[in-house]
Amino acid sequence: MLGIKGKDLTLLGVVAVLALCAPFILNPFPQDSAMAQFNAGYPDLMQRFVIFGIFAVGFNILFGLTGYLSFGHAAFLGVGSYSAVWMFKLLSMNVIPAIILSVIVAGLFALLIGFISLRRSGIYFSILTLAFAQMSFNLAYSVLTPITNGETGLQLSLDDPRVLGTSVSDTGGIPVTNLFGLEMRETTTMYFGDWAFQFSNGYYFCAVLLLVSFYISIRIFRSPFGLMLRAVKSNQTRLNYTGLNTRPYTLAAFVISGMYAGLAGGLLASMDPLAGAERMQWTASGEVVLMTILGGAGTLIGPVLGAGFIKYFENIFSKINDNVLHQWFGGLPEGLENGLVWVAEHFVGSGWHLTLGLLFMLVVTFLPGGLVEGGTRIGRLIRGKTRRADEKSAQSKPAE
Amino acid sequence: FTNEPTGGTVTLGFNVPQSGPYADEGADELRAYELAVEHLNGEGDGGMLNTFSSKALGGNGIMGKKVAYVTGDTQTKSDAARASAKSMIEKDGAIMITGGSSSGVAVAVQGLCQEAGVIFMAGLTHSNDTTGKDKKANGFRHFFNAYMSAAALAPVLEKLYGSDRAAYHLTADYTWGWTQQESIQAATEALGWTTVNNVLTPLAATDFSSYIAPVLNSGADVLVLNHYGGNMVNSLTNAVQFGLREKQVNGKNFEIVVPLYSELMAKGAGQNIKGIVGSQNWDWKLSDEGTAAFVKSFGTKYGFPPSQAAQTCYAQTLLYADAVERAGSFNPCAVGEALAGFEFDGLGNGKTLYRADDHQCFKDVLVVKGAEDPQDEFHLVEIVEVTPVDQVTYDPEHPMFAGGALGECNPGA
Amino acid sequence: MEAILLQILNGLDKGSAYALIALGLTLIFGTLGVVNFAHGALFMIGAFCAVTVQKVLTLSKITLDPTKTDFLGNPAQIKTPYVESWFGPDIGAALIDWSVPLAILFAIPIMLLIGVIMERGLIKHFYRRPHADQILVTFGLAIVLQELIKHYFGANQIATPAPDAFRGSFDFGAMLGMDPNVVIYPYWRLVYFAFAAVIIGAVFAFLQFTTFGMVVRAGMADRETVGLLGINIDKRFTIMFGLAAAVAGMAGVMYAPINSPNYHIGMDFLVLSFVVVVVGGMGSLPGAVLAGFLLGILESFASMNEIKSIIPGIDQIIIYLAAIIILLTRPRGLMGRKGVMEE
Amino acid sequence: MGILEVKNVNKRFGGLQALGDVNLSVAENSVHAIIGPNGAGKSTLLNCLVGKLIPDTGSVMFDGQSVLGRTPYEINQMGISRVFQTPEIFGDLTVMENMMIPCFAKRDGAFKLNVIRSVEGQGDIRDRAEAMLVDMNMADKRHMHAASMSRGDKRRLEIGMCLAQQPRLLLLDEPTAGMARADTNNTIDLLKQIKASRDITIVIIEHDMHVVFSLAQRITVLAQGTPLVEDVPEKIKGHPKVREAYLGESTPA
Amino acid sequence: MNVKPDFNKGKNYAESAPAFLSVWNMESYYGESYIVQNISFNVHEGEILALLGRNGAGKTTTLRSIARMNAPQVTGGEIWLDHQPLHKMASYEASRAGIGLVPEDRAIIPGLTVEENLQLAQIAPPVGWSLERLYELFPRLGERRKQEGVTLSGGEQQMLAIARALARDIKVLLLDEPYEGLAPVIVDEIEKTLRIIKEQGITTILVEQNAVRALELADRAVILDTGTIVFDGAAAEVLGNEELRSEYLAI
Ligand SMILES: Nc1ncnc2c1ncn2[C@@H]1O[C@H](COP(=O)(O)OP(=O)(O)OP(=O)(O)O)[C@@H](O)[C@H]1O
Ligand SMILES: Nc1ncnc2c1ncn2[C@@H]1O[C@H](COP(=O)(O)OP(=O)(O)OP(=O)(O)O)[C@@H](O)[C@H]1O
Ligand SMILES: CC(C)C[C@H](N)C(=O)O
Ligand SMILES: [Mg+2]
Ligand SMILES: [Mg+2]
Repeated sequence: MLGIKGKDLTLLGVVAVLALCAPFILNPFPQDSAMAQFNAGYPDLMQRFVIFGIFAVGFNILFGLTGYLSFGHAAFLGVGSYSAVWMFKLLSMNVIPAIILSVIVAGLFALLIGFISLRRSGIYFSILTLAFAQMSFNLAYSVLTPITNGETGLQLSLDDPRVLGTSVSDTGGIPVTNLFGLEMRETTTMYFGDWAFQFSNGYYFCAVLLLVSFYISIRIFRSPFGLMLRAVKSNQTRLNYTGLNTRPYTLAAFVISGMYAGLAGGLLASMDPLAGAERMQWTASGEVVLMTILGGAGTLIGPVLGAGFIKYFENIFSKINDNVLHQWFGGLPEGLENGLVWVAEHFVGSGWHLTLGLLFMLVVTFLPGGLVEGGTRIGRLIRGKTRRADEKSAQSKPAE
Repeated sequence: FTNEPTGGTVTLGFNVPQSGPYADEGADELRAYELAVEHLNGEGDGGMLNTFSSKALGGNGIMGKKVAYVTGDTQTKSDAARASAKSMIEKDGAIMITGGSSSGVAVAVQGLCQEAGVIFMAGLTHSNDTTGKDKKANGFRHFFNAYMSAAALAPVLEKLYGSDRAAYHLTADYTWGWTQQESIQAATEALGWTTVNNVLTPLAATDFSSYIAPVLNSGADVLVLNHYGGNMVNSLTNAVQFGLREKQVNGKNFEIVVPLYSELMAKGAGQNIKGIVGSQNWDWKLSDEGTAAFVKSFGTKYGFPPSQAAQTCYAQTLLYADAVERAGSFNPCAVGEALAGFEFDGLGNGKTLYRADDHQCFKDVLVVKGAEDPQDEFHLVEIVEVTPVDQVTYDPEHPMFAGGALGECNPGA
Repeated sequence: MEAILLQILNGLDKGSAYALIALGLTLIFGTLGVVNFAHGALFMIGAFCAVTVQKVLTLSKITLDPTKTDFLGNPAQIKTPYVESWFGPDIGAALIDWSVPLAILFAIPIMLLIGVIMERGLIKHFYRRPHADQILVTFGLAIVLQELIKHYFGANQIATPAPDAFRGSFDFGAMLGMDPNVVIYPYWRLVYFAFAAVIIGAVFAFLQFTTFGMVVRAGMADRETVGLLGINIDKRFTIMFGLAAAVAGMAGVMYAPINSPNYHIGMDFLVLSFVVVVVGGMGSLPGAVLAGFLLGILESFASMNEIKSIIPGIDQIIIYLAAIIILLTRPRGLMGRKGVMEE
Repeated sequence: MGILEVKNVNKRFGGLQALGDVNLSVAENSVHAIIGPNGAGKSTLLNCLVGKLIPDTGSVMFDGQSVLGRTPYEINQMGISRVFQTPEIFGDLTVMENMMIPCFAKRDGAFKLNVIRSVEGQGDIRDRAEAMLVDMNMADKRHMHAASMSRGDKRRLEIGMCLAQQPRLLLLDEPTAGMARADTNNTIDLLKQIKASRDITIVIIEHDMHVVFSLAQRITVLAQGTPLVEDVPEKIKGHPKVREAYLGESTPA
Repeated sequence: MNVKPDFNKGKNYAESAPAFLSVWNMESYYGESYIVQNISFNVHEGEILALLGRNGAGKTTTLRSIARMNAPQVTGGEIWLDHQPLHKMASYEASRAGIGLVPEDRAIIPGLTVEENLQLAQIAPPVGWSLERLYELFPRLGERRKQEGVTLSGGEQQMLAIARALARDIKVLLLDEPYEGLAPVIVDEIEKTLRIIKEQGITTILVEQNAVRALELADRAVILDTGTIVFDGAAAEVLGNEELRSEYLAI
């Protein structure tokens, strides 16, 4: 089906189900329970999960397949966002043209930077991309303020010209991003007893694009092109002496992943029409690297998991304060309660970075293949130890 | 309207920098917010509720609903701040967002609140743009701004350093730096000073020596550091290292001015800050009864006096609650109406007005100076003068604030 | 002319900071093959060694003075540093004044220890892992260290002044017969420059002229074979890591008076020092030093008003622009060796 | 005119004259062996033919066209394939995938943006790779990770990969070094068989005289960067200079 | 039949002469692949043992296991060298105990000159031949002592690798395909060297594809096939055994 089969099809199916049911899955706790803090099923975060999922999936096409570690991919995300916001300001609040422009501009930008950076490999390539991205960031942050609105970020305003559409909505506000009239920010809430589930247009729009992106990424992984990219990672010398020009392959991979980043940037702006320069900073480029490695570089699903993991901590853990902690441990004796709160507050709220840092270390130390490997191990544990015995006998068969 | 509170509680969103260079300020803001919530819910000693000129608040929550709050990390990035604010609105049902520590972030979050239909009480932001070209109907600012700093400083500068001075500006390259520099340049030139140069410095810079080194030879005899936070601590430290303060230029002592000051910055700069003049929104050493009440409850709870960041955030929370009570509704438009043009006293800044035209707060501004011989670590700054509000008031159409529109209030869905 | 001299001086000084950090980074990078994103954090910890020593020296005995009141109206507390009451006010004050240089003595063992613990506890498991994994784990560690420091010392900068004797500046111009106040240079920066030169020289000599250095160089190229020759390379790598940590730490201690440290100072330097290392050429110590000075001076020049008026914003991108140009014209940076970290 | 014409090629490494005035002409459809002591410059010469090194002076013509100034992949696309002295294979890929890549290169040229179709679907490529694996006697290893094979197997794989491209000129740098005798014999047979079934020119560097004398039609002896003699195998075997400098006394015939 | 060798009583399971190096029930894995499958053999002091077998038979794996390299992982069995338990050691300890390996890729260390490569071997105790003596044995190395090791030609690198092993005081020399890629004259030379080394009383395990040459040199032979031992006996016996020759060595 769809030109993919077996495990890949299953994987796509799983991702589709997860994405479509995310509002339920991410909100497992009743609204007023103490655990409600851990609910992640609200539109903004769900959107971020899938958007950064797209970003990471695209990054993985470059890094996972070719091994080229770009430290400047956030630049394409940023460029995508700026393009989209400009499209909203000048043309229309419809997200389609904005996203198309984001992808195109990011692709062109990637073509330029990739063309130059790919003349080098290894760490030299990484630093070249980093340098380009930091330059872009610094330019956006101050020098190019007329285009980017500097530190504040590019926003919509009441006097945007907007050729196809109005500058000001009927209610006197700034019009809302939409898909042919379907407002992105519109959200329907469903109640089941104590549970509340939010269904947002914007989220589903992003989720569909994630599925498309994911599908394309599967196709790329399984295509001859994908094979060539893995060959690039494995041995460029051999590839060259086999008559293949590695440069266009890597450049194509670079541009494709740049376009994924542009799409992610465009979507970010479509969900919330603001483009901040920080999203081009090296820390943002580093974040997508971390997402990919954390999830499992070179695997299909890993980057999406990694993206979800990091965004969850950033958004959920940072919001747990000692007020909430006292609520949780409220039932316990005073001394114990204070003790637990004291310990816990180091890891949540403003300590969320600490938790994240520790988790990075734990995951990479104990699961070298990232979260995906964790999954595989659990799977293996469930299926029992029979495998190993099989392999043993297979290995000991005469080789010839 | 958005997030209309239906149960027995009402949720406020405190969006402060918990990481990044302003994290200490964020922490102090958060302390103040917690204190404010306590007082609103009738716990503790009531703090400035007792001195506030409006008596609408009774210590029983807001309109009888208990006040709850959520906190978030802005990371001092527009993006992260907006994400955090969005989650407060979407997930936690926050009805008002407040906090922040950078003008860029404040403007970005203010835009979000306008679109989402909640009230934004700006917290720490000092750029002219927040209530100038980027003003929004749903946003209110208690903090003073760059223009006011300049207007308050100018007379003091004239008194201290005379009217024949040549100034060299180093300016952080973003919205706050630009408006701060523009304001102070205009104000000092009005005194008769000349401006030798204005050099924009990258916000990310940590070592300013290459910007400081040419200053002495430029003919300037005053260095104005339009820097805040780490930028200011580092540039001032560098300037002192280069011996600028011991030099004589044009037959006068070389002087350094830091238009926007804070106690936390003074701590970072250490001895270098001694005798350097700047402006503040508020200081715990003021002697009015509002200040005394606030310092007492804050100091008792946390063991040290509050910063101006804390006072600003505390006051804004009370003001919001009070406006809801007076409006009799949580509807942002009703609250906005109650706040616009509201005049009050007793929150530590003397008589204060929330101007309806731009939602900027007008009150007295402090000119301060680094203490020469601080008695302890809380007395690093001493008050030079309390500049009366009239002197810092400007026309809403003043060119530094022109452009942009307040727009209509948005109650949201 | 004076302006150029001034900026060269400035660049030298910035360059020594870059070079010192890049040196440690490239030591670990070049010898152990580990991309250490926690190196900035080591620099930061060094700076906080200075802060700690200062704090310890100013630990004070508290007495109440009923004649004065504190901010809550209670009797004011009078603090006298213990060192002053033990050694007398003069020696005590001098100790406090000299806290930064004293901190070096404290920082060396601490940093060696931290380096050794870090290598034994974590890094050694990553020698054979991909660079990407190394980045992730050391970045995680950097965050953890940073957060711990933030937790104990707060997020704000903490003033750590140089001894009084080194405050103020030195009029180079006047010495060379120019007008006074034209080419001035702070004493402490001169100290920093000299300090950097000594450390750099010592590290070079150590690696080039000792057997230990040869073993480490060999081990970096092929640890398996070195093991075959009966050498316990792990032990030497541990020492090497400790040394690199100590270099970073000392660089941090001495830097504290130049910029009051905060928990973020390491991250601020991290990216730039990576650029420096790579521009210098992976694994090349002289390259790192050369690139450090080169980029430092370039950065200084770019912030000259004369240049900024020609190309606005150049000071914000010069380092990256220079890095791009250098890497495009010299494939392995200024002095990189073939094959190191190119895969 | 031979298909490969090397004229006056010189190459220095610092103070070392690795190649000095090398002239070599290889006739089309012949097997030409280059032998010589270690360090004589044999591999260096091959490097100059495939674009890995650029000679300081001289010319290298393949089929009437100069290869100098072309990149390795362009030279390969002209029809020259090379097996390296230390195996260069795609260690991270399976044996099958290793074999498919040269088949793609043969079919699609130096670059084709083939992102839509799946590798699975490329029946023709699969069949060719499979056939080549069978020829190389490696079919049962097709799912193995190439890096985890023994050295001899890696080398066989590499030869197979080069043959899969059906090159016009095949350059072999010690193809049977480290190979088990049985596989050496298989390789000799395979090369003979390919030689017989289609037009191919082979240049082979080898220290195993059994291989050299089984295959070569002409032999060039290189010593210290310059050709010492060039002749048919029989003459070389008995050549006193060659015996002294290279073969030694105990050479098996 | 596999009995743990008993050094104290001077007896062991297969031969009457006392074993100097004894491999007992050794099992080695690369990751999850079971490569060396429970093999046992003995080497006597001063003899040359030829370890033969097809590509992939596990010869290199066996040598690496004995030298205690990080990969493969030895999961079972014991290795004793002159009463020392090698199986409990790390590779550098094994080297100090007297193991010298000349690996199949020679592993000359980049960035170091010929002389430094040799000096490196003499840092850790026990030190073997002096540099002068090594240069006497391999004059070509002496000529090139200042050249970077990796730019040597293949044959020279092989000499360097052997010399480096001898620079340490070794009891057992493990040679992994020392003739590979070498000109016939050089092979002769190295063979001569091996004889000299044997005269010094150094025990050698020689892995080689050129089985005839190896067997002519060796006292005894062990033939491996897919990780198990299929022959263990006198070298001359292999040369005379048509079946063994054709089945496992194709000669
Ligand atoms: N990149 C290089 N830099 C310096 N010297 C080199 C380089 N490549 C080869 N050489 C030297 O050039 C000479 C010829 O080397 P080459 O590899 O061509 O020899 P060869 O004939 O292939 O020998 P072998 O049979 O041992 O493989 C050798 O002395 C070698 O040390
Ligand atoms: N690094 C590795 N990872 C996984 N498997 C390996 C690895 N190295 C070798 N093997 C496998 O172990 C088996 C034995 O390999 P080994 O190198 O010991 O063979 P060998 O007898 O030395 O062969 P050759 O004569 O070709 O060198 C082979 O099947 C090979 O595929
Ligand atoms: C934190 C604020 C008081 C000042 C800050 N620099 C701004 O942008 O407004
Ligand atoms: Mg060769
Ligand atoms: Mg082998």
